[in-house]
Amino acid sequence: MDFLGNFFMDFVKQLQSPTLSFLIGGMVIAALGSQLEIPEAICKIIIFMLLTKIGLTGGMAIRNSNLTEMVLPVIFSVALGILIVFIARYTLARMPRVKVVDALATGGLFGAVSGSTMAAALTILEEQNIRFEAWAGALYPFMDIPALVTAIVVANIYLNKQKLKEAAYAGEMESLSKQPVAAGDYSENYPRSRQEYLSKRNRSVNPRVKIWPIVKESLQGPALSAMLLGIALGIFARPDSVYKSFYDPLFRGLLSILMLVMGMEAWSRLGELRKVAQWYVVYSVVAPFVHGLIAFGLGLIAHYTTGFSLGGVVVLAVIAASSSDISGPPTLRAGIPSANPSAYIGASTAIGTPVAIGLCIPFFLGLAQTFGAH
Amino acid sequence: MDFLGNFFMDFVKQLQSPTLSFLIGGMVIAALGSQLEIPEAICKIIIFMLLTKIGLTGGMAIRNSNLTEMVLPVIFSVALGILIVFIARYTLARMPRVKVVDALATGGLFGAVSGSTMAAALTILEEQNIRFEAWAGALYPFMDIPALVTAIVVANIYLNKQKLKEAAYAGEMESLSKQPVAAGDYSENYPRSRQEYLSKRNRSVNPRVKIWPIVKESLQGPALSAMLLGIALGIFARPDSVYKSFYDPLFRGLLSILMLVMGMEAWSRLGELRKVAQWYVVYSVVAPFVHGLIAFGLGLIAHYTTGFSLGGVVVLAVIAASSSDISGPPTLRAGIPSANPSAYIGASTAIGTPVAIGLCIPFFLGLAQTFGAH
Amino acid sequence: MDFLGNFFMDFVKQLQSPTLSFLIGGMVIAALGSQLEIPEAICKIIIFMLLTKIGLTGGMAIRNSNLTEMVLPVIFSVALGILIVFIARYTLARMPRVKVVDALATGGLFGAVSGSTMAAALTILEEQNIRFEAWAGALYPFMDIPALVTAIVVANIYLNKQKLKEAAYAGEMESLSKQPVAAGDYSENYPRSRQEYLSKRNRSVNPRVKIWPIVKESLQGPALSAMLLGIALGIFARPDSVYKSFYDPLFRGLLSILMLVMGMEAWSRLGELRKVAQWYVVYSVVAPFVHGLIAFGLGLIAHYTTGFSLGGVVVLAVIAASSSDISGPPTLRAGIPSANPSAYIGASTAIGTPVAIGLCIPFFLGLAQTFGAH
Amino acid sequence: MAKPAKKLVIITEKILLKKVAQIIEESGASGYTVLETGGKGSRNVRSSGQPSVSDTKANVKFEVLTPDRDLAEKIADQIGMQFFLDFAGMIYICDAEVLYGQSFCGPEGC
Amino acid sequence: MAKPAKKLVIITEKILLKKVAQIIEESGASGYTVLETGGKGSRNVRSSGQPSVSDTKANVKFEVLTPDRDLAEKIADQIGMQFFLDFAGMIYICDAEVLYGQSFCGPEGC
Amino acid sequence: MAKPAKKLVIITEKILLKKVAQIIEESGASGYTVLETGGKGSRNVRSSGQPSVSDTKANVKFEVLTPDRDLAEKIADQIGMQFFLDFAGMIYICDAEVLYGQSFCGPEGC
Ligand SMILES: Nc1ncnc2c1ncn2[C@@H]1O[C@H](COP(=O)(O)O)[C@@H](O)[C@H]1O
Ligand SMILES: Nc1ncnc2c1ncn2[C@@H]1O[C@H](COP(=O)(O)O)[C@@H](O)[C@H]1O
Ligand SMILES: Nc1ncnc2c1ncn2[C@@H]1O[C@H](COP(=O)(O)O)[C@@H](O)[C@H]1O
Ligand code: NA
Ligand code: NA
Ligand code: NA
Repeated sequence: MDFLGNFFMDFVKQLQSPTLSFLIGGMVIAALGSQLEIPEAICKIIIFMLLTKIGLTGGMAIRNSNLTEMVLPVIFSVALGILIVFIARYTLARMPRVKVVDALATGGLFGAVSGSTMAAALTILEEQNIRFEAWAGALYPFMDIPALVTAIVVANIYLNKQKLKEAAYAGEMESLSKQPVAAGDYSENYPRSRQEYLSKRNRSVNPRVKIWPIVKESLQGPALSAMLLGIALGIFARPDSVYKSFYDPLFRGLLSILMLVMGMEAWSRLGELRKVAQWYVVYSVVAPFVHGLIAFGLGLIAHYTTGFSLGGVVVLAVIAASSSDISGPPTLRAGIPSANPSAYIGASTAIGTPVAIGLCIPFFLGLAQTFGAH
Repeated sequence: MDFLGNFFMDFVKQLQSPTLSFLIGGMVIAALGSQLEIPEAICKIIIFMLLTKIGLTGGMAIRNSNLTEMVLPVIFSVALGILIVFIARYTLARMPRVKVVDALATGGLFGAVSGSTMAAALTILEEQNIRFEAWAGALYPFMDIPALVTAIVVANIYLNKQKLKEAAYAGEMESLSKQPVAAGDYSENYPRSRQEYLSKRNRSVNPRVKIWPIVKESLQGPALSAMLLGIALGIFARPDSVYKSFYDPLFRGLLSILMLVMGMEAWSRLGELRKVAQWYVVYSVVAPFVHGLIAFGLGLIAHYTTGFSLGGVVVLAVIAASSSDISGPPTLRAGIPSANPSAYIGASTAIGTPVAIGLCIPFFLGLAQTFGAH
Repeated sequence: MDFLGNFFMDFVKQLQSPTLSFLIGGMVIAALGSQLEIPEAICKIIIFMLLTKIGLTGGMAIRNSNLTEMVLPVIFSVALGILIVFIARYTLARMPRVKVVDALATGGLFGAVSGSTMAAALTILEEQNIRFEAWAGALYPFMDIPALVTAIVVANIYLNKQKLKEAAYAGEMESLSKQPVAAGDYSENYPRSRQEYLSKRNRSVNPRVKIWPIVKESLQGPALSAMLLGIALGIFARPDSVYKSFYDPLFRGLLSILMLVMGMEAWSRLGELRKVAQWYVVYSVVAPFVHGLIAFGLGLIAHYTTGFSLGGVVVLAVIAASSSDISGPPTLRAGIPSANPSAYIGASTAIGTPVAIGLCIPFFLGLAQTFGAH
Repeated sequence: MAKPAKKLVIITEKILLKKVAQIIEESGASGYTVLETGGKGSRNVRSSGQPSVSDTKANVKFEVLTPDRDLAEKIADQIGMQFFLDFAGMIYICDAEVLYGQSFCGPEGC
Repeated sequence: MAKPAKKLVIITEKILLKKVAQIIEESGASGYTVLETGGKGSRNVRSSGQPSVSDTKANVKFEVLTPDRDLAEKIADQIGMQFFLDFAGMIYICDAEVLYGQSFCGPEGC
Repeated sequence: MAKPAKKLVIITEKILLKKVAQIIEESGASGYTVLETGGKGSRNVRSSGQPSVSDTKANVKFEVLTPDRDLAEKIADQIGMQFFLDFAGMIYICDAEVLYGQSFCGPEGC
């Protein structure tokens, strides 16, 4: 009761915080059909600066902090990234009208981490003066990459199994393919017979997925490489002056703009979701809480064993709850080409991210505070 | 004498202010053929930040200020927006070689408000430590929209009247249209007969203008929606932290860049003006002062009746004197397609804006100070 | 020994400075194949802001400083700009497999000045609290333009001399041009005979180069016109408020981003260099030191005669060591079309700039400090 | 598998982007490709007041592949009628053959 | 000096930029031109999660001039086969004549 | 109302944008459309030192519709002669039919 009470108060308060209010503002003006546009160049540089700043913070922190206390959170992050994909495999993928590969891609995206969501969480924690390890942001890649890798590997193993049946099925289709129906509903899976025929041939070539290229690609993505650059500079260089004069002071303002974009983007993507099964909506609302709670639990273990701060637990929960919106999609698109991007990007951007930022952050913050109270 | 004296001093001083000096600098380097380019993406984000900041200021002010004192200035703003269009209708439109629709579009643009001009005025008022209502910026839409709506409505009523004669005239033309002349001077109004013929048919379809779509479109424009977003967040959220750390401190610097762009743009547009009647030049120089003085008068009424601050009066005068350079043109282009954009955009951007910023701001400031002195 | 000792310490320290570490970081992530991209619009605005800031500093300094003390450094700058081109003419141009025009263009680029390198030097000097004349940055154009002009003029004189032989040679080629070989190695110089034939005709038209257009073009370039704008505003206006609130505080942070871009760019250009003679590599490594040392010597003369500060001497040495990476190339490309841009841009961007920033700045700083010690 | 087709090209002011796109979609064409372009013509007006950075962005160019000439002309007429009295613009067609394009059907059907 | 040639046009998702470019380079074509475009088709998916500002940037369009139809079709087939089951895309060819292009050889050789 | 025409396409380095535009204007063509493109060819140099973000912007592509082949070739020759020894570039023509284009006149006059 007392919990619910101050939790609700907190919740409303946080919706008023710059971060969340700009997110909501973005959704509202998009819904009202505003022509406002934040140029892509600006979005890119904002993402660069946010992640570089997070990296710098982490790096400078790592420089003077014993790494042993990072061990457990890192292990948990990796475990979570992998676990979340399998959760999707055995829940979402089982639902009617949900293709397995689409479900796996969605799981990968929700296992991966959203830089903007994490940035929002860190900012709100600061605003609330809740202590957390400065290196917490550095957990990002340890959850992000395993999730994407797992999703792509599992999906391709599954697809290779499907090959035979499909090929056979394609055979039947071929005879029909002259008829209009071929251009109809199925056409995405079974286009013009000659293309189909040849494609099958050249598809059955690549038998097994290699993991390293996927890892490499994610590490090379704009978001992660900005963050890793920041970490490296934080550890090996003395970026303090620019950090204090530039990256740190501008952080919140730039984040507010990005939140606005995320809100507008979320709304504009809602349309795409309509095209896919309703279950994606259910998943996108429930999954962030489930993932976050598991992470919160694991975080508490680290809290009581290795003294992982409660603020850190919140960060862990939020990055688990978050779903990648910028770096993940291209990786998955390339890794699981046959998965339908409208499904997984729609689910993540249109619902996953708003839920993670707007509901999960306040929720896990409230949770942590009640734990802190005891 | 004393007035003229310190007025002239002020004037020179203000030309040296960052805001105005960057405007002049922009015109000069453009005149010298500089290849300097401020990327469009940067212009867009600057406009977004300036108007969001103005909105935030207004919103936070409105939160704790009794709205009754806003009533009179708001009413005057609406009245001015409408009045200015009719002034153009009965002055500029009467001049030789000036098409009525072009004159109305120009009136609409000069009745509408320039975000950059207003930002410049607010900045200079602050620099001079002259008090003004923080919500003054919120008067923008109340003058902007009525002006655009009036211009579009009046123009279309006028055009519908013209239909019959025109159609007849087109009939005559048709026979000539095979001859070279048809491709010549008149071609903009009377192109190839078939197109002409069919177009007339499909033109005479839309009989009466609807007002709401126009209002909606202006509200959805990038400039206004940024400002309204700011107001909303200022009222309902707690954006103070980002306001203090981001939007407010960067305001002047960003404005200086925008002023540079405005100056360069003004110069580059001068060419377009040459193509149209000289009267547009006369109008663009005189109108800002006329509109500003009327607004100043009305402002004084509010000053003596409801205690509208003298600084507020200056703001009212300046937004009346300003002519829309970013949000207005597309609205008018869509609302009065047959009006010649070279005429109204040229008049507003090439002369109206520099005059409003470079001459009207210092002028009305000086005026207010002399009033304040008594 | 003592010199070497603290010099080495300084050197390592400076590699850790934000400026240099971001440069190195950029090269590293580019080498690791990062997909990170800093949008072009951002690069442009950064360059604008850096050079405007340097200009403002210079302008405000010039306002209250006797110009006589600028005379000697200015003269030296002009002399250096011209000298450096002739050094290239009599060293690089003599090397095997190096075309004379390419060598001259390269000399012009290394004689010209890199805004980013200069900005880096100024920042590091400030970080080290080493005094230097605030107008030092204003030396830029006095070295930049003479270098470009000299290179273009000398190259064209040389080309006009070559005309006759070439034309004759082209004659022989014509007969061969039907054979495959014509499409081979020589094709860049001698394409399809008809084009060749006609081109020769229309080439032999322009007999002598005009200097003013070149000067004008460089002055109108984005970098220089931003800087000159800043100087003008610094002298004639009162930009102090925006300078303090915007251009100055953001300077270092923006520079760090630009350094990152320079590093990435340097790496991506290395490939182009492989296509050209090895001697460009040798030149790009040695020349910056040679040019810098000559400038340092001249600077010392000014130091002991007219009291030019040691910090100023470093600035002079660094701008001499620097090679233009943004404004120079287009000017040269237009002025010496037949020179191979892969050669001179590759040499400058891929090696010249990193060497100038990463090695020469620390080197000349150390040198100045040892002189200061005595 | 090549299918003869007509390539309809529409160049006009950026401000008409959405309206032209809508006309094409409603016309029954299977899709379109749109590019930002600049250009110069008899009128070449810049209809936006946006500080214009590079004029290589003032126009848009639509490319629509249609199975037959009739559809192309239908679209062209609609757009030409509705806009080209007041807006800068140009429309032309070329011949083309579609090799791949799952949404595309040539005259002899899919 | 005009050399008859085929102009091959490939429109597909931006994400395939590098892969398509590589196929063209390896095919032996003398070069290519690539543009950022937007578009709408049967699938038109936006495969990047990048906050999409203007949808006039979601696709890329390659233009490859080839001396003969065979090379064009070879490239088209390779790309169509490999990608167009899973990615949005379209390929068509037109006739063209090359006037200048030092890297270019028409059927009758340089 | 369709008017047969030639579509002249010129692809070259961005740095020549203004010079090529001028040649076209002086040639008497009724207008042109220009796009930013990237590309790869035998030389493909990046002639600007500008930190190059996406190489899809290094070139420009002009499209000029001319009433007859002569004008097209005249423009092509002028540009080819003047620039293509030293600058990357390619020129080709296609057939086209202009449906609308108020500034445009086909061979049989307006
Ligand atoms: N002859 C032409 N060739 C290519 N594009 C043209 C031509 N004439 C006009 N255009 C394009 O069509 C647009 C509108 O032309 P206009 O309506 O004549 O102003 C111009 O901005 C150009 O992009
Ligand atoms: N009929 C068409 N005309 C021109 N472009 C098309 C057409 N159909 C598809 N496209 C282009 O090809 C891309 C992929 O088409 P699709 O695979 O049908 O989604 C679209 O985004 C368009 O850019
Ligand atoms: N075969 C080709 N197909 C299409 N575009 C080409 C071709 N060859 C060259 N280009 C374009 O022409 C430009 C200059 O070519 P080049 O002069 O060979 O370097 C390249 O950057 C491409 O944009
Ligand atoms: Na996650
Ligand atoms: Na006004
Ligand atoms: Na130099």
